[in-house]
Amino acid sequence: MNEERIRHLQAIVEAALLAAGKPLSLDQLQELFDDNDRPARQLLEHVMVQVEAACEGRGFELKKVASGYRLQVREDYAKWVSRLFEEKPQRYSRALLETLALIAYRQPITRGEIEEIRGVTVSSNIVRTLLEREWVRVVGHRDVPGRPAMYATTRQFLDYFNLTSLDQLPPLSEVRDLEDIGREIEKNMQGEIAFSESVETQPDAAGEGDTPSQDSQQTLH
Amino acid sequence: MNEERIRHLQAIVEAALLAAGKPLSLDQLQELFDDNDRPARQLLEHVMVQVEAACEGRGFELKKVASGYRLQVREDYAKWVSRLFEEKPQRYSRALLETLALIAYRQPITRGEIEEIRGVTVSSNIVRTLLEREWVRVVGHRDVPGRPAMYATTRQFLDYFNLTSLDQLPPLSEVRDLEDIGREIEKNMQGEIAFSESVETQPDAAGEGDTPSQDSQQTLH
Amino acid sequence: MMEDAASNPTIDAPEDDAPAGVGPLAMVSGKPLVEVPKDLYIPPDALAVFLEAFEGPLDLLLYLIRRQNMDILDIDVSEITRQYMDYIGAIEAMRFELAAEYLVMAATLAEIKSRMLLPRQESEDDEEHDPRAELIRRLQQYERFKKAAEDIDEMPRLDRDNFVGSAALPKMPASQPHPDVDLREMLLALQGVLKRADLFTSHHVEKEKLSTRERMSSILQALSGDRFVSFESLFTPEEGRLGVVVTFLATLELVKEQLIEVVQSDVFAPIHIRSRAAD
Repeated sequence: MNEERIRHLQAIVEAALLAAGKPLSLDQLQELFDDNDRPARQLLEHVMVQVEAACEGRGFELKKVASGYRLQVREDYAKWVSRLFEEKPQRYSRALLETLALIAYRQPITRGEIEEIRGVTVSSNIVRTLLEREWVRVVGHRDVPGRPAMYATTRQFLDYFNLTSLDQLPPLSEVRDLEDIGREIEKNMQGEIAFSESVETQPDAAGEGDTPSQDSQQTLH
Repeated sequence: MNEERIRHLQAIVEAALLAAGKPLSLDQLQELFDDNDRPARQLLEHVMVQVEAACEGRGFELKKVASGYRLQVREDYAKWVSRLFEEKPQRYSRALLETLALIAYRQPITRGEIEEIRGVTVSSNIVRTLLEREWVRVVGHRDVPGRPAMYATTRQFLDYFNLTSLDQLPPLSEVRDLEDIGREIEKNMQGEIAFSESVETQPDAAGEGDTPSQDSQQTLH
Repeated sequence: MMEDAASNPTIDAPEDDAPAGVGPLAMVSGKPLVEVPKDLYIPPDALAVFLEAFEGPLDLLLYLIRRQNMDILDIDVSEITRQYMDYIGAIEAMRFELAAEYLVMAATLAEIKSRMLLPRQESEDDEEHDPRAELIRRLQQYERFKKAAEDIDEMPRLDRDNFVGSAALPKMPASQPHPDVDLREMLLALQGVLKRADLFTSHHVEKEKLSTRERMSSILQALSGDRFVSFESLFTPEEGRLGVVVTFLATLELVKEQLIEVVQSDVFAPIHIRSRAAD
């Protein structure tokens, strides 16, 4: 593996990534070469390391995402670069992000299951938006009455968020399991029952000292 | 003009040019900055020189065009990059493969002689394709009326099939016994085999749209 | 309703459950509503906006719980229920359309509250049927994904934090892609054509070595142009005896096929050959 060959391959890879303007997999990069001139996968992996190193201190970087490698503008320069675009980057509603989060962490998941956790109906608009952005897709139907569609995230979702796999999503916060909750409640209940009994007899004194909003209640009705 | 500032500006310019994917004028580049942070035109011109230098030996270069500057994939790498945009190659027709095989085994051979053996005319397209691919070449002309070209295979033909000489092809007598020529190929060509079998019984309908020249068959050696 | 992604553009929904923190909770008639008033009085036109800021009853409950600095596991059901009912009552009084989910939650809270007032039974249902445990489970579960949605929103993403780099294309060779050919594919084609032509009966073909045909081609190539070439020059001594034989056989075959002519001006004079069809 001589240096000149590696530099040559590096330039070809850079050229291809910039020409494509989207991620290219190692397979796709190998396809650029003639049969008798095709670099081995391992060599190409070494070349990618070189490409990455050559981006050091530049305005762009090599990023590995789910569908391959791409050259992208570094986050540090987003401030200036975003001025190029008249439109502000799209903001997504909480409803959409929560739905997306549930699909990402709980896939495959049906709309009904999402609604159960969120406690509200999921609008068709949101599902359509996610499907149109190709962030989610239907991966099957649950074998229950109505055969609802099950949704999962796509490679495009991972690409969009700079991820190579779902493992890279931030971990979900811990939840104490139901048994724990039950025990805790049991304990707390004892006190509360006693307390709420006293409340019954003296409703005006209700509430804990830390909620001074008590008195203003009548202004509501 | 300190060096760090220039490197910073260089990175912003690179980021902007790559994100834009189209030419940006110096005015447009200046617009990326806040009023109190905007580099002077002259400074920006100096930065462009740095950007250009930083592309040395890379897969892309800075080009000045009418509407400004742009980063462009170097033409040296067009050969590889163009593969990204290629459509999937079609498969060669059976007529072409037969023609190629006959040129390999019976060279030097004229088109008329190939037609005699195949029993159908050979389209000019087939000959042109083989010449363009540099698998066959004209090695002379037969001294008969019309002085038809005689075709032979080339070095490139041998290279493509990993042969050092034609001797490495199985002799004709063995070709008949190539029953186990590779199950997968057999399967791939199932349709075509079925087709050529029907050709056997109905020689007049032979060939992929080639016009039959059946009468010439008996003139074979 | 609550869910519509494209909500009223003048309303900026709070991004977190502590609206008193950064930024206004909502814009009401152009004026920022910085914080839900402590006294729970909400101007009538703010009420709908206020409700729209929440992603449903679980979200509203979480907000109320957090506002009281309570732990989810330690909810003061009476207090939370009262506050929740106040909101719902106010909204109903304003005749705003209210999502059914909010009413279902109100019923659930009322049930929990009434249960807690009853003396505990010996043979209590298992915890799964304890409505309070169930509510806490749902609140916890919802909060996890609410947090996950915020995390996702924070993650660097394309078109906001990163931009895919692309460069202009140079002049591209207008090349047609070449199909791949397997040698066996070609041989199979040959087999077909041979069957058709019944070439196998031709002894002529059988005994000829392919190297001879190959050499015939190269001799013809060397004879391009209307000129005589000396017979000896066709031979390459480095090829050894075998090569000489192949060249000789190829020459004979070329003569037989009348592709070349051999000229000797005199006995023992040098032999010259040229292509018969030289042009």
